Amino acid sequence: MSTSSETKPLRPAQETGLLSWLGTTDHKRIGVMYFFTTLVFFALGGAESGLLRAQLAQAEQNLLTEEIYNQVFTMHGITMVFLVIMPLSAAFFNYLIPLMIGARDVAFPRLNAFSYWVYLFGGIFLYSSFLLGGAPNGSWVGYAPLASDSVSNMGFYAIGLQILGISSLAAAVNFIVTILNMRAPGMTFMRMPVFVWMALVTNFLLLFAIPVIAVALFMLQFDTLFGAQFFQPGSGGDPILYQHLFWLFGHPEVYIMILPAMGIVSEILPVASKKPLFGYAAVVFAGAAIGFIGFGVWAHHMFTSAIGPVARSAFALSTMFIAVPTGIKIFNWVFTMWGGKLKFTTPMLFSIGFVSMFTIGGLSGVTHAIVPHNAQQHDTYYVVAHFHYVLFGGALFGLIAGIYFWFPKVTGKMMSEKLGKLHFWTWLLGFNLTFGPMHMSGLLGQPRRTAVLPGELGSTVELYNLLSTAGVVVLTGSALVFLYNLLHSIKRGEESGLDPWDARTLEWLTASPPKHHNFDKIPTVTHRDEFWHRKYAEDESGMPISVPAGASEDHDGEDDPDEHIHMPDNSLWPFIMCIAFLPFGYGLVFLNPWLFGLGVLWMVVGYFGWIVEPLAEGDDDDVPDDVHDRPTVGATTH
Amino acid sequence: MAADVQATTLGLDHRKLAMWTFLGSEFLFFGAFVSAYLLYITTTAGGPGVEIFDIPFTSISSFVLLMSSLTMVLAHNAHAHGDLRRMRLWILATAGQGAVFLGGQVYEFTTFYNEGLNMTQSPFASSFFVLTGFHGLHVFVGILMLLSLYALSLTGKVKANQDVKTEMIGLYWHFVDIIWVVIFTVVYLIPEIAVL
Amino acid sequence: MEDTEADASQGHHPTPREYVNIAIMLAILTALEVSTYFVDFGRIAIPLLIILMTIKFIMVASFFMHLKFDSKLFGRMLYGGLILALGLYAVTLIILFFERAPSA
Amino acid sequence: MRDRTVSRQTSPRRSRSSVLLLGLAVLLAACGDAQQNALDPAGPYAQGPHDLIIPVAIIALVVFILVQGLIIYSVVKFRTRADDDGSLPKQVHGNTRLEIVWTVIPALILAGIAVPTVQGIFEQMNEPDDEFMVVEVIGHRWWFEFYYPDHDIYTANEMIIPVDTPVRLEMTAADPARSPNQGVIHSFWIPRLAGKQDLVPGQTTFLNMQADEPGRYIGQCAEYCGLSHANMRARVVAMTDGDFQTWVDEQTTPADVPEEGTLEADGRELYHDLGDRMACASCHQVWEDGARNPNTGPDLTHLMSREEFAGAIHDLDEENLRQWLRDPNSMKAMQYEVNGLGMPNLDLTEDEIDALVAYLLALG
Ligand code: HEA
Ligand code: HEA
Ligand code: HEC
Ligand code: CUA
Ligand SMILES: [Cu+2]
Repeated sequence: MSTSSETKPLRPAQETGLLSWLGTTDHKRIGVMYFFTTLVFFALGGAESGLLRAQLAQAEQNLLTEEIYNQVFTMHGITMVFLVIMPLSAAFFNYLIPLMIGARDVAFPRLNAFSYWVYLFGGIFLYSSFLLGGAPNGSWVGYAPLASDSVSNMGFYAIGLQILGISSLAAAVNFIVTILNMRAPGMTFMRMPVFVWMALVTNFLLLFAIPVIAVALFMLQFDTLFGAQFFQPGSGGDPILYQHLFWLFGHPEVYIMILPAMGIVSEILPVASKKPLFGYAAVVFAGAAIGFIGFGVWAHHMFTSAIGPVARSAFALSTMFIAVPTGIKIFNWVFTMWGGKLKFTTPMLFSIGFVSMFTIGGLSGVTHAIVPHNAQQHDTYYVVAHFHYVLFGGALFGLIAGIYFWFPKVTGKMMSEKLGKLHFWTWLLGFNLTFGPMHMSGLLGQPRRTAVLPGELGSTVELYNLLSTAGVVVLTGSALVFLYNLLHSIKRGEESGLDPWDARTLEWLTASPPKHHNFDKIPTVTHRDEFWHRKYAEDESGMPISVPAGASEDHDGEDDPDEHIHMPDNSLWPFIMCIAFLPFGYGLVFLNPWLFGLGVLWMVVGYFGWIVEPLAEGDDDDVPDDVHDRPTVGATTH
Repeated sequence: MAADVQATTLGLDHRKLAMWTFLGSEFLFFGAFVSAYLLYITTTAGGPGVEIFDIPFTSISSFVLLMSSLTMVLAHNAHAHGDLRRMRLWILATAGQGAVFLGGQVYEFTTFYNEGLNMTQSPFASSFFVLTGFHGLHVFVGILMLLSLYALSLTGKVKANQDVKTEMIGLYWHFVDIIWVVIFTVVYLIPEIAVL
Repeated sequence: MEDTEADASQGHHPTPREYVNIAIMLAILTALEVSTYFVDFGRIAIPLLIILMTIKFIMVASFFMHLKFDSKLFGRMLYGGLILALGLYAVTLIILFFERAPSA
Repeated sequence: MRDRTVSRQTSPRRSRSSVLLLGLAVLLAACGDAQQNALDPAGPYAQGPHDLIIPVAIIALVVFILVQGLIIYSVVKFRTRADDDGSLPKQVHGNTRLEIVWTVIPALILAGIAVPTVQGIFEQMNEPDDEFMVVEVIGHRWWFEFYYPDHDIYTANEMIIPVDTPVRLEMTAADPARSPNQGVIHSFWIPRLAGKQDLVPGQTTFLNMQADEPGRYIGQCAEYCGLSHANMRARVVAMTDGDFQTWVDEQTTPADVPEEGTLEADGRELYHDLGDRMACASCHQVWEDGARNPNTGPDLTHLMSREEFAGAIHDLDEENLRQWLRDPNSMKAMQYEVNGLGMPNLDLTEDEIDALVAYLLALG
């Protein structure tokens, strides 16, 4: 921290304690906050899924009424998608992007804090609905006109997701600028780690997809709360418009959830195979292609809706086509392992699990695109099986692999490998036990989003459902193992040293945990997998040779090495401003102009506090007066 | 920003890059509203339709908004030359024109309302009001930003060499103007002609 | 991937006079647009309006927003978003208008 | 616990090919009835998609085995062995030829799948080639109504069709009081006869169906439609032509008016007038003469010709009917009091219920 000791009251300078967290602008701390918040929401979402499974364990059960069940499955979906997988990816983006590209922070540190607080308050807002008259109950897709029905509680959904959308949009802009504009000297695009590439693609997807759902939700909100007629068939409104808008967002959204995990796996597999990623360029381009094509397949969620045969055909084709770039990635990952020397560390196990389980989900995805038969599969547990295989077996496996992999980076300690392996195997077993049988129960006719498993279906699918429910028990136990391992290792884990995995990318170049300013000297990059190349060189035939230590070519990060490294100060304004989202949201949901006004006013005050406060004390916001306010030079000339 | 002192990779200012990035996504936002409007253009549920528009009136307010882009760019130009005094003048002029435009919109909305077009009337009405309303909200936010820029330059928080700040707000302002160029044609003129 | 392209072109900004000229042209174009309401242009009215709109759009973006003089990346961001939006919503509208479930 | 015993009429039959192909060992445990089973088609409109998915499933299975095989092979072959010397393996960066192979081959496979898929889409959606019958389907929260335009018949929950005849369903959604303004999307799905198709308020969608054998085919609403979506089931009963004609004749005769002085006649009275409570007739119709007009609730003219009621979740018998009139919400979550949907609790006395049930039971 660069600042002098005298600080203004609203500017916490402590490095520990609550205030230091509320006011932090350090991308690493923000990443850590994201991470722990998603854990809490994951426990909530998991508990909800436990309730669902308990109700469906046997036919004709009445543990939950229809009313409760509908709220629970809706909140389960919303929680897992918007409060767990997306922000968990954001946790990785936050922590890793600056480190991986050799930067000291993200482009807009306070905006970054803002994103986190919006997310937190958005999540609190959504969950408070349970106490305020009932949680949303119109499913995570919120189809109109059901969702605009007065008894649907979907006001919370419409407003809550918009709040979360603000968080994602701000983060997307921030990360895009960071990646494009803050790479260390020499870090060209084709030298960027794949994770950073996938982060870039993901954030572009967010950038372009979030506005679409924002509009869908605005319309829904106006219909629900203010009597507008967007989706009201009585006056000629078209419910199908909502479906298009939702899925225009919704499909890119599923790639938003999977691409970060793909990036993570692309980092771990090479490290644990002791080989570079097979086909780096292909993997990168395939990722970009997935992102791009991902915008053109949305109507495959509407194959049984009111769209005609030409549209159905066109979207069937585009949907199938997306299997090609995905396949490229799968095969490149497998061939990364091929010919390597694999070390089955926990992150590696989860990465292999990812490749294997995701393939299953992907293949069932392709069978969905067989439109005539989609009419049988749609809205059955077969679809539920598909998306849990890609989301849980894919995204979540990948993200967990990342947790194990970068835990030593964040804490300087190792997580227990023994418990990690126990976690992996029980997780794999529990996962397949839970979701494998759903393929069958779905094809045998069990529809999703049904509060009661009808007795007449019971005899054919009851066993499968029982197995699924048993799977959750295994998963819960497994999650507890993980949680114990995590918390225990934070306190008592073995020292990890600087480079526990023999890693390849820049983040391992610096201390673990990294200092506030990440790098004492900004590294100069000369290779893809820069860190590895500082340890080894390759001879002509591709055989590696060790390089003597200390042969680094870093340039001086600062013109004057004695000067303090210039880092932004803490700021409470993002936090203060974001509290306003609570009165703002309640004001809208309950149509209370006072609350709403309070929220807006609060936000404006927060906004002014924010812009008036300089980024760092004494720094007066910008460069000294005599320098023209433009970036002076490109990085290469540095 | 942390990296202002550090050179940037592309040699571009973070804030400008961020603004452009954001503006790119705004098309997706307005595009969805415009699509809904086009879909519902004849879905009036027996209420008033596009014939209710008062083209001469809207032309004038559109013209005002268009010209505010000129004053905006002049404000930036003044700032770029370090002339804060003139910059403030042009900023006020821009905000003023924005306010005129908003006033026109308020007037328009009330007239339409009195003539029987309200948001709960029909999908057409909903999509018209929400589309133009959201544009109005953007103008409003723009005015707020202009005013805060004005205030900050008075208190010395915005300095003569910091014309990126004016430029950024300017980008946003021009963008909102561009969107209105599209709305004016697609929402007002073309339907009106097609109906007449 | 021209990674480290520093934009040399920064700084060639038009003068206030040029800005005013552009504004005058914009005003003329607008007048032409509005005239379609008063004068019957027949079949060409709508294509004409779309062309005028596009010209105005590009003029504001290129000159007032300095796209013409600034980094190409900015233009790509803007027009990339625009093209994506046009494409997606065009398809959506085509489906909504013409590709309903059969006959209806 | 609700009581929902449903008679099962179709024979347990399962399509062995699909079972094998979807190949999970657990599968074998599932040898039960195959009533709502997409793997057991009972008519051409279910058979087509089924015949399409089988080869695709085979391809998927092959890809699955290939990928998992490669993974397992790599894991076993390239694991670091105990006697490893710690040296690094050869640093291979990629292989263009391989990249081309795994781009082109999947693309070709998918192109191969795409052709029959597109054909299938049009087959599924076009009008049937043969002469067909039309039934209109209206989705209400939370029951299906069927209208036979050729015969002017209204019925609910159970759709009766003749075998071997294509039926084209013209579907929409509306409720309550048929105001399309308040309808929500439903989806009509009888897996053994056809895939599902959504019912959208304010629009018409179509679905072809045909049963090869007489039987009772079960299905349900497959688009989440709120509170009682789970309790919105449907039946299609396929009959021989003769039986179907008998059914039509029965349905097109007006309901009998019970003789004066009987309990049934009292029931009829109450049906039309419940004092200051809403009369049954304000929501239901029992057609005695004149025009047949649909109403908010299911048509009750020939109520007892159906086997199940209340969204086909309960057997239609005296006991259930009594409970239904006593407290409909206890048999099916509807919450009329909150949202005006479904059937209200009319605070009927036991005497009133006796009379009403007698009347209903007489509606043969
Ligand atoms: C992480 C999220 C994620 C991912 C990555 C995917 C990936 C895919 N999804 Fe999935 N999907 C969801 C999340 C996801 N999906 C969710 C949440 C839903 C339900 C939403 C709801 O209704 O609530 C859904 C629903 C859904 C549907 C609608 C089903 C229905 O409701 O009727 C369809 C239909 O086409 C579909 C298709 C696909 C396809 C083709 C892919 C492809 O990208 C998969 C590609 C991968 C592979 C194919 C495997 C690897 C490839 C090879 C080994 C090459 C060789 C392969 C071949 C030659 C086939 N998905
Ligand atoms: C990433 C997304 C994700 C994940 C991880 C999951 C995880 C799980 N889901 Fe999920 N699910 C969805 C996304 C996800 N789901 C979506 C989008 C829907 C659609 C909703 C809709 O239709 O609208 C859905 C719907 C859905 C249904 C269908 C409901 C219906 O249609 O009626 C079911 C039913 O079984 C189900 C079950 C489960 C189960 C058992 C898990 C389990 O795997 C969960 C395992 C987790 C735990 C058991 C938690 C363990 C943790 C603890 C016990 C405490 C430890 C504490 C800390 C870590 C702090 N889900
Ligand atoms: C406010 C409207 C309303 C009134 C009044 C009403 N009902 Fe109903 N009734 C319904 C609705 C709606 C259903 C369908 C409920 C469902 O299955 O979801 C229904 C269902 C039924 C059914 C089952 C029909 C079937 O085939 O599923 C019977 C029988 C019935 N009502 C009888 C009566 C009788 C007898 C009365 C008077 C005492 C009565 N109803 C009053 C609305 C009403
Ligand atoms: Cu009707 Cu679900
Ligand atoms: Cu999708």
